[in-house]
Amino acid sequence: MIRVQTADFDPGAEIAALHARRRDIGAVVSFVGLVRGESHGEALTSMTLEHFPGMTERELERIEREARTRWRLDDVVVVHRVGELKPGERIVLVVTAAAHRRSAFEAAEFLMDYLKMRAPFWKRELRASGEHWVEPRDSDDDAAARWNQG
Amino acid sequence: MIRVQTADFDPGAEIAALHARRRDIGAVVSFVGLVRGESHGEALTSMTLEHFPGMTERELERIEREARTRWRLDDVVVVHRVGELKPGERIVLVVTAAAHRRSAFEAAEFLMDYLKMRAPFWKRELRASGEHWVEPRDSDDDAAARWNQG
Amino acid sequence: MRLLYFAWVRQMVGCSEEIVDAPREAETVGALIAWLQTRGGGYADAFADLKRVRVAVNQDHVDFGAPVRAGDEVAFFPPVTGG
Amino acid sequence: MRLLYFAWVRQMVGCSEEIVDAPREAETVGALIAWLQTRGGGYADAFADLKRVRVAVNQDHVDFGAPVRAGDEVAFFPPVTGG
Repeated sequence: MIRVQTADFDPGAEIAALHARRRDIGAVVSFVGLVRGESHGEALTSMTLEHFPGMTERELERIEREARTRWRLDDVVVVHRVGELKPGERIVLVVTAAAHRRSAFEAAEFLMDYLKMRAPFWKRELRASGEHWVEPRDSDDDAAARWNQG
Repeated sequence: MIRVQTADFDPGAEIAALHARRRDIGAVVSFVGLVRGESHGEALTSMTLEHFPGMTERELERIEREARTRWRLDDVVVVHRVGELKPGERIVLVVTAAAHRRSAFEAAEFLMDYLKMRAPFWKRELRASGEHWVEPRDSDDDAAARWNQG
Repeated sequence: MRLLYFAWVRQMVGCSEEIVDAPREAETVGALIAWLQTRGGGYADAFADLKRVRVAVNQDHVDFGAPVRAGDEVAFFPPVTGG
Repeated sequence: MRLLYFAWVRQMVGCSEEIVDAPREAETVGALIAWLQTRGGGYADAFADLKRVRVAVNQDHVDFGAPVRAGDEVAFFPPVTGG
């Protein structure tokens, strides 16, 4: 299940909803991404997330489908916020549920790596020196690439 | 921070507490382990967790220290329950917080792998056929061993 | 053909969405970009360094060799930075 | 010397904790186990398959070659299965 929204989300509620009334799930892994208060050595005032409505949801659904093909997952939740966020605020949530922990861990990491590489979001930072579009980190492409090796 | 307790825990509250009032954390990864309703093809009535009071806390603290040596972590929480648990109940929680996601993911997986190999807990299952002590899975030793390679 | 622009590509071009009649020769993403560059101003700036530009046709990531046709929706944007 | 037993080792031995005066020769975990085996009954059962037994001395995991001394706390248990 994927959602793109301006509102905040509740990681505990999402985790609990995933395994409520189920008895087949042994492992739930979650990732929460947060806005850090500093960037390029400057204090961050705010971060604004722009996205491509429609394509974003399609890409996230594709990534979820790909994860479900690679691992046997009981459930997947991806929530990504857009709009203006302050330091300390939540940006993204990924939750994976599986019978065993290895699948849940790997799938959560895969979802984040692919989301960072493929989902059409763009971050703009407001710092003391002005507005700056966030540049992608090479390590994000590397992170996604490793899932296609051996 | 490590805790061994009979009471349930609240993953959302633990995650939120870790990054509340902080602006340096970019990634929080959590793992929740749950009691599954089936074991060896039989319905599970309950699972009882026995532990070695004192040594359990010491081992968990050692494992946390080891994780903090290997990765730059902003915070770590490990909560493990003991006593009788029903299918669907939470058993264990690991939460890691770091500036970047790779460290948080790896450290959480490491903590679970080592906890499973070293922390003195023992599971006893009550199933239709009677009481059974859970046998360790070889894959758990393998999982821990991989952290000492290359 | 409907063109969409996001992030700094949008800011440089100065608009987020437009309908264009691309010339017949603009049969690939690369040829379409070459034509947009000839429009000068913000377009020339936005497409000055093509290593920094990504493209989606009808909401699928594609490379510059991908075909484009009348009626397609073509989106131009920087490398994504979500998560 | 204080001996602790956990899980099925405890059930087989029939007690969770005891103070013993081990003989002088029981200078290692292995020698201590050999002495416990001579006590028969539940001890012989619990220590019948040593591949299935783990040991901690003063709350540190150790192998069977580790030394034990009067005053030590020695715990016997199956491979752990937490998490």
